Amino acid sequence: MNAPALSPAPSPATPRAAHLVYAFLLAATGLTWFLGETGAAGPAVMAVLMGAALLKGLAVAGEFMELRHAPRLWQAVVAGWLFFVTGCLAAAYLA
Amino acid sequence: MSTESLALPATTGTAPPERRLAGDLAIWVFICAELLAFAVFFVAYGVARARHVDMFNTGQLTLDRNAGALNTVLLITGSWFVVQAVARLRGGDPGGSAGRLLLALACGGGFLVVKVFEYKAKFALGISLSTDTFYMFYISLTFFHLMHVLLGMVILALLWNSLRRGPGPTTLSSLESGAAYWHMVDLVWIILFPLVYVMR
Amino acid sequence: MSGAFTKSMARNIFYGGTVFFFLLFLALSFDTHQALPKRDHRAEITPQIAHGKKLVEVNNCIGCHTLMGEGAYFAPELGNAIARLGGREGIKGFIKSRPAEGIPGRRSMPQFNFSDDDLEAIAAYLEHVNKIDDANWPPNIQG
Amino acid sequence: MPFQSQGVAKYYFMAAIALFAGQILFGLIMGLQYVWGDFLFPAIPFNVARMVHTNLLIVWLLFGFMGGAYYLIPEESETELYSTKLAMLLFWVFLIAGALTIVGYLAVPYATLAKYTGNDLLETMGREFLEQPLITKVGIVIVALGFLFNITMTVLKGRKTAISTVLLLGLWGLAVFFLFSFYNPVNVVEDKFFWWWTVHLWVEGVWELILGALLAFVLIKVTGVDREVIEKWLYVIITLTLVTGVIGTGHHYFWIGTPEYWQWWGSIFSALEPIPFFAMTVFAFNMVNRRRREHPNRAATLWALGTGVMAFLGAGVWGFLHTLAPVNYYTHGTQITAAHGHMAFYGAYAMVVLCMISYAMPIMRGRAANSNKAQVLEMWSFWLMTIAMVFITLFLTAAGILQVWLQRVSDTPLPFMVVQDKISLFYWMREWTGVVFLIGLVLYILSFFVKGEEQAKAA
Repeated sequence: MNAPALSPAPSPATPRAAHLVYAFLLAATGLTWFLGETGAAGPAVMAVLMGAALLKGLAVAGEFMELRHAPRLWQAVVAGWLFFVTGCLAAAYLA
Repeated sequence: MSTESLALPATTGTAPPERRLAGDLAIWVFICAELLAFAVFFVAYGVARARHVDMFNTGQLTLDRNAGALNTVLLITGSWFVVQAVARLRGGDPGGSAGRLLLALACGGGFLVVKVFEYKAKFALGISLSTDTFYMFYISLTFFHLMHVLLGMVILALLWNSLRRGPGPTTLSSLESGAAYWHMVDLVWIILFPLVYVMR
Repeated sequence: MSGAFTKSMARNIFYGGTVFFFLLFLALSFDTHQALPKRDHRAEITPQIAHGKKLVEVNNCIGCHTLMGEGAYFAPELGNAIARLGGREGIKGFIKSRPAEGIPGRRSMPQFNFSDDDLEAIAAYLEHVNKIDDANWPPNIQG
Repeated sequence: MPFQSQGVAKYYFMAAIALFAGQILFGLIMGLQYVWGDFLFPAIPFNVARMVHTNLLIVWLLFGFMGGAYYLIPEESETELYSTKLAMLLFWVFLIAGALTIVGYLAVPYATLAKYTGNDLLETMGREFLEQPLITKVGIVIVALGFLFNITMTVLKGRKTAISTVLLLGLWGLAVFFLFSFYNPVNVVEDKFFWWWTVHLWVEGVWELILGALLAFVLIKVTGVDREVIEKWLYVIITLTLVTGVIGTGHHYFWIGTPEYWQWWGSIFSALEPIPFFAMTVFAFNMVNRRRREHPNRAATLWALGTGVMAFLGAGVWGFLHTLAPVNYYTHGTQITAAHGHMAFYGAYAMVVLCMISYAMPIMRGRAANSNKAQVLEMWSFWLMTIAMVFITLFLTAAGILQVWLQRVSDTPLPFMVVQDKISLFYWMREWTGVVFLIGLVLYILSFFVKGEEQAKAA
């Protein structure tokens, strides 16, 4: 599953996972936009928005930035950034 | 999708494939610095918002959410094309790779156009950095991000140019580095859009 | 080549990053330039105020005092001195009354022997500075 | 010393040390005036002593930077200096002009000096650190241009390395941003806005490029670590420096009439400013730990490590302490600023020049390193000066905290002069620590005259 990046043989195809991630990102963006249009507010909506942002970020970092195949330290740095930022924003919202 | 192409004679078949960071380590150091700057900016926004909830909620309602959502779509689509560009170069297709970069550049250009219209509408209302704390953050954050989009586009254009002139031994590493930077710009917007445009 | 780190990449990032942040700084400076007239009351600057500024400079007042917090920390803040000393007359009286030989054992301002016009100009300048919108600094009248 | 023309650096270094001694002397005078108000009044009022103290600092650091460049550039470029004669001519011009300026400060009232040096033609005097008469400022520009011409021509005809490129960028930046000292609009807010383009973009911008280049050069020499590795680090550090430091200028735009968004921009970016200094400390220790040779000059290695640590403490930590706008609202223009200024200048700039001198001076005097006895004395001076500076900073910080409390935070704020009396104990302790610093400096100078047995081992 994670060999192609190392493979010396040609592998012209974009990983299927990247297309799935793209579809997921579009869907999550649609959800965010929809919540904005309905004017929904409150802690639950905030949790959904930040949760969606977190998942989108993890998907971009893991698949697009290829951190899924990177040394775990780097994976942890970017994932940690996402958790830190969304966590702080949620905390500031609830404060 | 399988490991049989790794036709190494001494392979016992049990060694896990080496984990690898795509792109130059130097760009990742820089990406970390940028992420840190944005993190501080975001947290500052959160703190300021907590102190002026009403001002932020009122200001937020005046923003153009459609433009924001459209820009999100443009950025993630651009990222998707960049992923394809990297895959194509790895597959030995520099021409196809360059083509995907052009598509990504077009997405970036679209982002700029949308942003210009959005800013024009706001500036026409006399809104500036000094209007109030919410607009200060709105303009600062989006403008700071916008400049990153611009820088990302300059990087993609340079990469496109080097692909067009024929890839060398370091082209793939450069493309991976540029791609990582471009995705970082995307990553930041993914937080920025719900935070500034939607979350009330 | 896991974890490769090339010097040329580091160099490119240096040049790119520097230009990037300098442009950003210029953009902010430009905006500041647009916003300043509302805060610094430049339209009210008279030749007298300009003369006062020059006197404050050529007598090196910020060699002991701070002006809006910048300068030396040996003597009180000048930005709000007009308010603290009770208006123009207070400022003028204070400057005029400094003993030439100082005060034994204590810090003292030198005697500059200003003319009345000069004293008036200095007071006008300090009054102008006090009106600048500097985000409510200092925190209180003591500077 | 591989190239004959590197020898001009010796003159610059000697002048730098002499002016450094003068700076400390006037520092002690000012320190005494803080507690004994009429000391030397009205012969040398406080403002004059302060001008001499700060201007000597700037001038001796410039001498140090120029000497460092004259030593470093031929060796990096692997060619003789473009013109040794020009370097020596500019040395005397700069030294004499500098000395005359100081004499001018001390001999005549400042307003008289201004009148007779052309301040009426172009008003540039009387602003902090830029007190120099117009003719001195023009002289500085001429010397700087001649120096840059000499150095640039040398680099152009020889090998181009990352270190020499970064050093050149820093030196050119220094000259370019100095030009803002000639711009003094009548509107005081604009005046202050652009004044920082010289002052801040020097010390938290281009000077750090010079600092990085000098430090990298010495580290290559004393550790023997691969140039590739050191130059990569250098690029990363200076990138972080400018990325944080340029917008970090905003931390000076909180309370001088500039728009309030600077409170956010300035706080955010200057909060990140300790990072490059932290990277520099890690860098210095990392390189020394990975060293491939034992250089006989252990004193130079000590200065290099000290620069990293003290720059991080002084510029990084003490800067961060009061850089956030809500904190700075109370600490702006108090002894906290003075505390930060002292340790930052010593840790970042004084120490890197002393490091360069410590490395290059023995070589220019025909040996790889000084005798053990001389080095031991030099290390004593290192510890005395450095520890004294730490305590000066701590005492000033204590004075500053009390000052902020009594004068600005408390419910019944006291007048400035009353507060000054109440915190005089800390000023006394600062003054005594200053004497210790002076002793350290005297030992440092003495270490140049200590002879010893094992001088051998040419470079």
